[in-house]
Amino acid sequence: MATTTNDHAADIDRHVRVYITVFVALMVLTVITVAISRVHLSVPLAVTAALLVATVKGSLVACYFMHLISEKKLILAVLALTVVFFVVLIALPVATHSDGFWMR
Amino acid sequence: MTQWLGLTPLAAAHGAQIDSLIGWIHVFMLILFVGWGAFFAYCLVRFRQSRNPVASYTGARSHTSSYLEGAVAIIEAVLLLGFSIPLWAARVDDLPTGNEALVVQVTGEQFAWNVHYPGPDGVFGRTSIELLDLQSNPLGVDRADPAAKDDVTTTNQLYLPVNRPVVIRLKSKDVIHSFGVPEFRVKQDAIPGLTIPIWFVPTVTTAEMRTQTGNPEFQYEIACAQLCGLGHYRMRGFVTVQTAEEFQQWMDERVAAESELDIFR
Amino acid sequence: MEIPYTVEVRRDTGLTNGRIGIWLFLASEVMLFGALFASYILIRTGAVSWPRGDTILDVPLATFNTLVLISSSVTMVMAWASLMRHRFGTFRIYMGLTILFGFVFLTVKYFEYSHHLHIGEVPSTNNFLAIYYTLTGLHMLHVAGGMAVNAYLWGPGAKLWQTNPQWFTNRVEHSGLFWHFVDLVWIFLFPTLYLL
Amino acid sequence: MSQPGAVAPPESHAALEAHHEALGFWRHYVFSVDHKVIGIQYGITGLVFLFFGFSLMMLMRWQLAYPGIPLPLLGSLLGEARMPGGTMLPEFYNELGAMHGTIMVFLGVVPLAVGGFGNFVLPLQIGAPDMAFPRLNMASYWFFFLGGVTMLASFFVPGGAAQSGWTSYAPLSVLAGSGQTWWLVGMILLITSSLLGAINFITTTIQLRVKGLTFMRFPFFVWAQFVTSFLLLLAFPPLEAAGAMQLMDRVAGTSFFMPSGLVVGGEVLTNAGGGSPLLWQHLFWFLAHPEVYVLILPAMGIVGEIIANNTRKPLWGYRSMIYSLVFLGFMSFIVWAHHMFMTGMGTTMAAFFQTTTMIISIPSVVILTALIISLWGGSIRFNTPMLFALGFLPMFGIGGLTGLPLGLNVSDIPLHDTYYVIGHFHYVVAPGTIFALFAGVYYWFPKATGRKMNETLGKIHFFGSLVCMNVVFMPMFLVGLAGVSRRLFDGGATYAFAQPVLHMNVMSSWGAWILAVFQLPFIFNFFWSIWKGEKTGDNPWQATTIEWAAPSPPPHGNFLVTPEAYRGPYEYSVTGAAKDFIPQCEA
Ligand code: HEA
Ligand code: HEA
Ligand code: CUA
Ligand SMILES: [Cu+2]
Repeated sequence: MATTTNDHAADIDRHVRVYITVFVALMVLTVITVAISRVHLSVPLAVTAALLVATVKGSLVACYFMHLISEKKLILAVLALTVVFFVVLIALPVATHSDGFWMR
Repeated sequence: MTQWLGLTPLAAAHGAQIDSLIGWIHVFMLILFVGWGAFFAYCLVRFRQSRNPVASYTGARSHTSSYLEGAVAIIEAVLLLGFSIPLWAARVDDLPTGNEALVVQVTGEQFAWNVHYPGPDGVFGRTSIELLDLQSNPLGVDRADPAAKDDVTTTNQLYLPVNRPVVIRLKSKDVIHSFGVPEFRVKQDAIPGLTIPIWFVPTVTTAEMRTQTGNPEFQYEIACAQLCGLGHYRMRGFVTVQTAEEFQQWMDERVAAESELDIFR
Repeated sequence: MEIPYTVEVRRDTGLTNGRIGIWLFLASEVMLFGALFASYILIRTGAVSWPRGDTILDVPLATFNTLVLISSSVTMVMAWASLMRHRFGTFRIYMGLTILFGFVFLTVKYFEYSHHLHIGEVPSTNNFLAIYYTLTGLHMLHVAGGMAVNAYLWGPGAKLWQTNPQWFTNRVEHSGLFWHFVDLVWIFLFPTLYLL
Repeated sequence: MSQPGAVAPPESHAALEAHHEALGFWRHYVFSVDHKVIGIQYGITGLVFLFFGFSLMMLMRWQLAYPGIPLPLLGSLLGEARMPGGTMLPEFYNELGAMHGTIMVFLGVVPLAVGGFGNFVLPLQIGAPDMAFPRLNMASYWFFFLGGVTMLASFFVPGGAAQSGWTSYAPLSVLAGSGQTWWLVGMILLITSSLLGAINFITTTIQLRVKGLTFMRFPFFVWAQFVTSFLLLLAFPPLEAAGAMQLMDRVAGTSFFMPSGLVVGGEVLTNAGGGSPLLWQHLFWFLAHPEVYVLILPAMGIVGEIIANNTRKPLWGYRSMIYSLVFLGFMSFIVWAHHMFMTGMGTTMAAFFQTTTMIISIPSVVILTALIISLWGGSIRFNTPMLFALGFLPMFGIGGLTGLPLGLNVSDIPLHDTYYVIGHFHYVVAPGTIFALFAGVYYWFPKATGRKMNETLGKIHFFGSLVCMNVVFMPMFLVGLAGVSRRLFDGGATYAFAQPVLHMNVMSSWGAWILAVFQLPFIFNFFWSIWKGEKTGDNPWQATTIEWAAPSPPPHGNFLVTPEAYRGPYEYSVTGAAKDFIPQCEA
């Protein structure tokens, strides 16, 4: 558990190396995503690519900077619940579109 | 079977199914309420402290309640799958097409219902918000459009022939309204930016309803059901259901009148 | 009166109060931004035409800002790691950098905004700008909020290090979680608004 | 490292007293961080708002019963802008309606049920010394207070308060006067308050429960609050987002909820357009359906406590009740569109939301059934809290059952937006939730003050309210079945089809006014008992749960000896035991 004082200094050093790696990865991915957008792909492809890269970046931040990878089950459970409802929220535009839709 | 619930008299073909669903579900609710209520009342009397000074740690042992809850679930499932879902599908998926149905456009605005018939050619003329004028042309019908020549518009007066399906294409100019006619068992929000169709078959003419209810002044009323501002309470329209001949006659007169007006425009 | 588990973890959950609290808060934030993203998707898919972000917005500037925010995230986590190594001086430097990066971000954002406002691109111009201002505005509020907390922890709040280093480290960690989340939101905002 | 479940060593009673004195009046009673003081602040503010919301409704009920007739006396006091010559204007009616709904839900019931009872009772029931974040708790109250003040102030802005219903449907709300902006700001404050509260409740429940108090030993009330907090945490933010967007639409002229080509009063609007009015509804109901369960779950929790206590036996089917509660909470996020059946839904979507609505009714049936079966074999004491708790059951039954025809969208066609809906939800919130809240007030009053409320006055309050509530709301079902729309300034008098049921409006109104009279004994009783009520010991109801082990009123820090839980919450009438209850924390 990362917050307790009995962490060994070596542990922290390893963490720090991970942070630096993640940092570099994030920088590279940012450049990549901008580069992709320059290539003018078709819209669905561009969206997929951009979201894919963003998801990877987001996961890196969440897993390593926010230590989700070694987080307690309880927190993960709360977040899992949130993700479920988040998905419902993201489905909400679909619901809105197919509501009152018959003849625009 | 729904007399006891005090619904308004019925005047549309699909309404009987709605009414019977409402009737049955209320019977189901009553049974539940009386059943649970009787048990509840019995417990209150039987297990009052003076009668039963020492409570039982375990209480009820039977599993009847699980079966009852299962039964409630099953009945709900039957009402849902057997009635509600198919009936709703019939409402929204089986829109009558072709010439069989009369198509009318009804546009809500604060606080009136604008009715627009395509006229004999069956084509709605172009409308445009630039042409709109509250007094003379509330729908902005473009009379220069050939299809609009024979269009008929009215305010707050919807004329319908009996026993012929009508499709009402609902729109709104400003805020959300809701088109409800209790006797037809229809209700649909009119949402600005969208055109939403509803359909039904009126089965009782206004004249017949007057004899049936013994009220010589009877009229079908369009009641706005969605809060739309300070005049929401008086956003009332009227529906007149006539025989096919009467309706045709009315339509001819109006078409003539509208095209005459046109000369002066 | 002492509230238990403010500093120490509770053994059966393995967590401190603050840690649960901050994660719950972030969960609610996910729903907040989720609703805005959902609205974005709806408005965009329903639109007759939608401008590509880079035709209106300045991508190089935003790329720079993305890099700045990512850097601030890494300095944030380094600030916490410094406390874990009991190096208070390094903490001060990293935390200072984090605040500075936040400040750079806001400054760039300020120039972006004033440019758009200047040429008459206001929220009511079209729905793209409407959602752009709403999403980035809300995000900026979060950046500002995070900076305020960080500034407190850098300045007056740091006194706690003397009396209760563990507690102080926890606070920095929690503030960091929030800061990373703000970074995470931007990671999604950047492509959705600027690149697509 | 601390031991599991270990709590800070208790200070001595005297030390605690000294601590009190040192705090001074302001820190002790106003800007307090003590969960009990905050709970009481929340509770009393909530009660006052409930009464205020009720008063708005009594004004409206005059207009509904006697449309167009000047209101004697009071009418002329409210000013020409609202009631010229004592006759209400439709604008004012709409203001009253929107604010009645908003105040009752967001400023009355939620603060009383969650802020009040949650704050006061929950930490005590889990044996905690306070909430996990006392200062956040105080902030939560003051955000709520500010939100309330904003809402009240909006009555005095030009054009009056919000008048687009508590649902604030766009475009109407976007076009409305400045009161709507105040409403939105007020809502954002209230949402912030609820979020802070929710975070605090969840953390407190997970972290500060005493040793031995596992989740399956929680009192039902704790579970109810726990699930409620998750609803608040995850359902409220989308409304906050929607509120921000509506604010943008109103203030910055954006078009999130405004479609293109609107023509208002003959004028073509020049906004960008392209927004969706339905988006607002979806976001609103995404919150507001879970919100109705926020109104009912704490109420069920209170009723559960009181029934167990006064039947002197454990709750029947405790486990199935908990599972139902959790399931109910989960499902409440995916039924929202049953409020929107008439917006033009296709078959698939309608089928989905009808199905989830029917599914969600089952756990309610399970909980209610378990509560009723709990009576079987009991030794029932009919004190005032128990009467209100028992009253809750059939009243919630009526309200819940009438939700079923609304949930099937074919039967919802004639019923949607009529008084039937008003009847449905008032049965669940008024004689339902409000009765449960009254029950809670009578039940925990001795814990908060060390004195009992008067039983005779309580019984007058109960029976009077029970009769009146039904006189007010039962006729609404008939009015609704007859097809009369809600939110009508004249109660339907414009419409010919409504004429046969108009007399019922008069009946409802008199019911409401007499109901108000029956609240007077309660208000008197409440204040009188604070100073003059019969003194009680720490555990006047001989209850098992942990809050009764604390002194009445509990000192700062709550318990003299840190309690520990040894058994389930409701060990009443254990066979072979010496007395008919074994406290949860008795070794
Ligand atoms: C506390 C609040 C609360 C609760 C618990 C509920 C519970 C339910 N509600 Fe209700 N509802 C509201 C508050 C609530 N509602 C509000 C405020 C509105 C209107 C909002 C607005 O438009 O302004 C509304 C509107 C509303 C609608 C929209 C109607 C319309 O606008 O057309 C629908 C439709 O599905 C619905 C359905 C249901 C259902 C199926 C339940 C089910 O969960 C009910 C399940 C319960 C039971 C089935 C009862 C079981 C009990 C027994 C069987 C025991 C009987 C006991 C004895 C006899 C002792 N509700
Ligand atoms: C929690 C929610 C709640 C509660 C409790 C109530 C309670 C009541 N409501 Fe309300 N109502 C709504 C929520 C609620 N309502 C909503 C959301 C709407 C829709 C608004 C809209 O259209 O947008 C509505 C609409 C509504 C209408 C329809 C208006 C219309 O459509 O035009 C009517 C009509 O009669 C009505 C009546 C009443 C009455 C008579 C009560 C009575 O039951 C009130 C009884 C109250 C009490 C008994 C509490 C008294 C308090 C005390 C005694 C405490 C005092 C103590 C101290 C100060 C110590 N309400
Ligand atoms: Cu139109 Cu109400
Ligand atoms: Cu609902």
